[in-house]
Amino acid sequence: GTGSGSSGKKTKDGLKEVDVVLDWYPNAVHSFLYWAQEKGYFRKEGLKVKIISPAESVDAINFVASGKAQVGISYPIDTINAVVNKHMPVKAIGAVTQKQMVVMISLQSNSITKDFKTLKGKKIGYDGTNDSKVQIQAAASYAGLKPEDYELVDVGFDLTTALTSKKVDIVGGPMINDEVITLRNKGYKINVFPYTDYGVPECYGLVLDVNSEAYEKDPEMYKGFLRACRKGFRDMKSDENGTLDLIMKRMSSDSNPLNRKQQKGSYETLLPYMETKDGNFLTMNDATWNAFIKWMKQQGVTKELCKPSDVMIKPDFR
Amino acid sequence: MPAAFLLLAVLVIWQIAADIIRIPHILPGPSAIIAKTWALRRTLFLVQLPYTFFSVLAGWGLAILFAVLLAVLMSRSSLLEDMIYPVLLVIQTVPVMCIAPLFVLWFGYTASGRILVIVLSTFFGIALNTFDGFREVDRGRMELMESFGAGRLQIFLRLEVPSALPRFLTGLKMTLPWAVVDSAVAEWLGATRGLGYFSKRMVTHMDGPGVFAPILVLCLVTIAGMAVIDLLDRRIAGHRSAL
Amino acid sequence: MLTFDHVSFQYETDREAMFRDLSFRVEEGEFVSIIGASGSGKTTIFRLINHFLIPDGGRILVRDRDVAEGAVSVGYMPQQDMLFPWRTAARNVMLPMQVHGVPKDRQKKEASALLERVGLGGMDDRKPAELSGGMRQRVAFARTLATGSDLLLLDEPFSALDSITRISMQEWLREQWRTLGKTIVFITHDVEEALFLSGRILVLRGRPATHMDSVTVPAGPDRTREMLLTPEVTDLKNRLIRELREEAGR
Amino acid sequence: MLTFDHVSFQYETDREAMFRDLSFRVEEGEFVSIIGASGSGKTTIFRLINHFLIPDGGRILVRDRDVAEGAVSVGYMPQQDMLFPWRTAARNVMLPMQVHGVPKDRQKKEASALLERVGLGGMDDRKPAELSGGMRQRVAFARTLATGSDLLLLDEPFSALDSITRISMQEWLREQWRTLGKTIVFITHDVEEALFLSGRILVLRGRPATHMDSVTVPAGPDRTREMLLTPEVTDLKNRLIRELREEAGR
Amino acid sequence: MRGKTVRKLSAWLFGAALIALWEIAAVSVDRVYLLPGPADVIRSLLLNRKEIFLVHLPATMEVVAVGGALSILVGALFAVMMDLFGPVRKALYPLLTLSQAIPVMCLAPVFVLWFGYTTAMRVVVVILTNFFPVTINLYDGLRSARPERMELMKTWGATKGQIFRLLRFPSSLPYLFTALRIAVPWSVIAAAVAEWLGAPAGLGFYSRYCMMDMDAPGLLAPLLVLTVIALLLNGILKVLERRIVSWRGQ
Ligand SMILES: Nc1ncnc2c1ncn2[C@@H]1O[C@H](COP(=O)(O)OP(=O)(O)OP(=O)(O)O)[C@@H](O)[C@H]1O
Ligand SMILES: Nc1ncnc2c1ncn2[C@@H]1O[C@H](COP(=O)(O)OP(=O)(O)OP(=O)(O)O)[C@@H](O)[C@H]1O
Ligand SMILES: [Mg+2]
Ligand SMILES: [Mg+2]
Repeated sequence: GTGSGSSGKKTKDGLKEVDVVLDWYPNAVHSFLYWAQEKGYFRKEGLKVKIISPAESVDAINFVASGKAQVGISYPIDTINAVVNKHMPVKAIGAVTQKQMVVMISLQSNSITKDFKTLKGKKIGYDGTNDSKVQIQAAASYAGLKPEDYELVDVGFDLTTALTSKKVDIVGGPMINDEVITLRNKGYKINVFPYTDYGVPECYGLVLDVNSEAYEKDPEMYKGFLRACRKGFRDMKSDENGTLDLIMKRMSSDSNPLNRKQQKGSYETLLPYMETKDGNFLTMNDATWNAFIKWMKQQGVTKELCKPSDVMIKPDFR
Repeated sequence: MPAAFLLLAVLVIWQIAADIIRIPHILPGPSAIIAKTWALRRTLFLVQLPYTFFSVLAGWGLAILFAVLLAVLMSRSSLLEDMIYPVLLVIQTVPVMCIAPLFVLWFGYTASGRILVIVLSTFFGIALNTFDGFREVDRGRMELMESFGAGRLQIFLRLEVPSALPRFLTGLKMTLPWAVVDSAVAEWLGATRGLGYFSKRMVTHMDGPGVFAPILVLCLVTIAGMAVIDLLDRRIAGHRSAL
Repeated sequence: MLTFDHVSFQYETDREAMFRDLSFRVEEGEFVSIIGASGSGKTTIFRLINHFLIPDGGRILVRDRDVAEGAVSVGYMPQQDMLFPWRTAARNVMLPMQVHGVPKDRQKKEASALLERVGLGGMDDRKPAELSGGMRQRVAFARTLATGSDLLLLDEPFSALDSITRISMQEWLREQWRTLGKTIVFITHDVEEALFLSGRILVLRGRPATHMDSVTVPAGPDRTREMLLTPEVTDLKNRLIRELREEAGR
Repeated sequence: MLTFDHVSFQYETDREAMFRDLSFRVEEGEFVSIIGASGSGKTTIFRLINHFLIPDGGRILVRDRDVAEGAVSVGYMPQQDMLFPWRTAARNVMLPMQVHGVPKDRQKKEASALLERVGLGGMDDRKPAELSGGMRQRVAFARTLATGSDLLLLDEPFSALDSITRISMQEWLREQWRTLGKTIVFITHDVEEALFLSGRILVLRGRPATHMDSVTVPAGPDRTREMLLTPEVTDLKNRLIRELREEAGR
Repeated sequence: MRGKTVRKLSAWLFGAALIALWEIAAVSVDRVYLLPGPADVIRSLLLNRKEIFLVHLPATMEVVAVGGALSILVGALFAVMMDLFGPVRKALYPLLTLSQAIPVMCLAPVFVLWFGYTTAMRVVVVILTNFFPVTINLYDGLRSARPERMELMKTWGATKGQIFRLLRFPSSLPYLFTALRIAVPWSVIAAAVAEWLGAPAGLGFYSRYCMMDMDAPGLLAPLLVLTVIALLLNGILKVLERRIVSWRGQ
């Protein structure tokens, strides 16, 4: 009775309902969805899309797996974990960003150098999740540090507090398009260290996850969804001011007040991440997934290997 | 009077501490918080407060109903007590925060999930106090009622309820702030509005005064609620010390 | 009306049995007093009748029904007033009427009348905490009468009253008994009171008590205080006091 | 020892004043009884002495010190026993000694002795709930004596006792008074008790009460029960009862 | 005796039935991440037993024990201060209430600032969430002491401290035990929540870890351990309570 395979109800006017659970509060990275909604691209595909912001980032996968939502925005590492370790019926169908957005940051005053040699004896804050821990350890060992050279400190979910209250010297887990910009806007001088600079394989930052059983039943619906998203992204890319207006009009509200300056920074940071010269928006390739799957197994996050097709679908939605 | 004085003292110390530490997104001073509350007054009081207030009323109201029901059941027979009490204790030991993801899976981001969070965090205190109130009904008065040939319902309404009332009110006093605070927690677990949600949202903006402004409103709600309960306490539980 | 049939009882935490094979009867319409030393078990008898305590052996019948079968409705006045502190005097008196479903307005009127009768007119709205010891006892007495029961069990109802109020209460109680034909069992430690009020006196003695002496008061139903001064009654009084004293000496 | 100097008092929720300009004195070493109808204000006098209530006017002196100046230590026995339900009989009696810092072993011994004396030998470890009404009253009485105070304020201390136990308590109390030279103020509603025990009887009458009749009992310090039968005492008794009756009639 | 065995047995059966129901529901839903059954949870517990019992359990127990004990002390201290000193009550009461109206999560950064990610920080969180039930209950319990008993103690010249120790505190014990029975599960919860704010180890930490890992049975396994601990602590309390406040309802 949990409706795990459900592919959405139909509304009165014959549209299919699609609930999209975000990874985080609505912000610039989600503009393509709002453009698609604003311009009626979803409607043209016969879809009625509802955007839901989550309480916890894991909600997206959980909702999709249990059929409570049709699409969820999540991370590849979580998607692979869900499929391989938890046997949850989810798969990625498109990449929102072509590059990882999670980084490590330190205050410049801590003078942690790019080569990480200065990390010795320092405290590294992380959010207590396995994902972060693994990425930090991988990055550190890439820089030639042994686990006993530094101290990992679980700082709960509040990474910025840990950093700014100087209880740790560096934190792993902030997003390039969010905390980084917020801290800079607050006047903090910070250094940013992308994991990918330290041996963590490049992968997609955010992906669109769907319920794989539901996908089998109605692939056309999801393809339509992706088509609309792509159109939305085109608008987002071509019209910075329009996008910022849209953000301030549609995403910002009494309950989710957004700051135009902040979002502008976020937007500018994001565009090169969402589409690169190697990959268009939403596209994914086996090699990238394969490399990441292997890396995860190597780090002991997953117990076994899997094929890229176990964790993702490449719908042909032209 | 002493209350106002102490409050003032605390505020002053706090302000000084905030000025010294100068990390406003972690420890904003009271002046900044008050200014922020004023600046945000429209959204805080007209948009967020009604939303939160509804969950508090609904959640706490249900908790009271449920708690009294359980207390009554448990006080009727020791078999029921032995059956129900451990279950309550188990429920009570599970931190809502921990099983929130499961909650969210079961209920989604609906009001029922949030209300359940409040119920879970407050019913136990009320139930236990009320139950102990029932257990402490004076034996002599009980015998007297029985000698009148009073039925169980009569004894319940005319003796047990008034006898347990002071304890029940103690339970209310104890859980009121929790009902308020857990409405905020509940909103973190899934809501797109409300004072708690708003506060959490401001954390990501590193906007310290913005984090505490809704909390200030929560505090005001609590104080108002406390005043009402204290009034009730004086009115209907004055016989606490005559039992 | 009331029968103790070979009743044995012992408090769980007590070393000695309280009653062993104790039997006595109170007929319908009788006014019986129970006297006995402090701690001899008078109150215990009442608590057994009300089935608050369960005898170890024997049967207790009220109106020919075993009290174990279910609640018997009696007018019981406990030794401690047991007023409900959250109710006013009048509402305390109304309590048994409420239990019996008497209409509200009649409750009020009757409660007022009863309070008036026990000398507490106009005190309807006082809380027990605002009454003197004797006043509280009178409220409790009024409450007992408000049960309207035909069997009254009164445990030292007048012990906190000054002699004048007490005499007036006694006379009124006898009046009630005569006109309404109630059965009254009356615990007292005052031999004179027992002599004036009751047709028969039961003397509770011994530990464990195995029987109660039953003494008929040599005076008719119409009584005056002066009758207490007749030689027969004086003799009886002295005899009872002597008996009790012997008991105390043991 | 005790002086009421033009004391006025009214309960806040009461319509009428209780006392107006009431004055009386009790000398050191006296044994004074206060009699009066139920609700006439006897207990109120004690509560005023203890400064639980604050007079609207006038002064109350104990040992020549105004009671308003600070707690006076007296041996007060309230009308309701007010035993502590979580303490055994013996530990209830030990309470005032504990307050006064008497060494533990002496506390125990004295409490036992006192309980023995009030006829509760061997009941040391009983909780109040396991005692009869009269027994509880005797524990409270023993507790009052355990204060060792030279001023005892006793509020109907024997009202729940049967006549035999009561007589024995009365005799013992007089004995204590005579040998230890205590000052005793004794509330009772029993005129005979007042006559037997006290050197002087204060009669509380009227509302508001403006003065108390003081009646000296025509009998010496060595007393026997028979003295109560002398014509003077009988006359006095009848006079007091008549006075109280008039009061009640008003 | 037999009745008690039957009672215990049926209570256990009831518990077993609930668990069985849960298992049935879990099996029929058949999605571990949606509704893990007891079997899944226990399996997960056994699988990670080393980690849970040797690393996380001791870490949490330290916080529960220290935080729990301190919160009771702090809570009691507040209640006592409020009871003894009127102005303190007026000043403290609203502040304490407010301290409860602020979500721990909002204060967490401040705590981090002061204490860092240390055990001290977690202990403070436990104290903050847990002292309140103790304060409110104990304070109301202290107020439930009968004023008449208090007056009595004053007549013995008892100091405030003695009145508190000998009367008010014992009177409040039933309330205190209620508070303790509430505080037991709450200190366990608070410890878990505190670990959410950042901790190197502990059952709450482990549970959150599993949550972010979408491991539902793993999320519940440590909670199961916490529950068993709470049940054990509660059992101890129950025994204590039965011994200490046996006078409930008398
Ligand atoms: N709950 C109890 N548990 C154990 N013993 C009890 C209990 N209640 C009373 N007793 C004992 O039973 C005896 C009789 O008590 P009861 O109250 O019947 O006396 P009583 O005749 O009414 O005395 P009094 O005139 O003093 O009221 C006493 O010795 C008392 O100690
Ligand atoms: N707390 C109070 N508030 C208002 N009135 C009170 C209060 N306590 C007593 N009274 C009134 O004061 C009067 C005297 O009470 P008090 O207790 O002194 O009487 P008493 O002489 O001791 O009577 P008794 O012999 O019945 O014990 C009574 O009329 C009573 O109603
Ligand atoms: Mg008795
Ligand atoms: Mg009195």
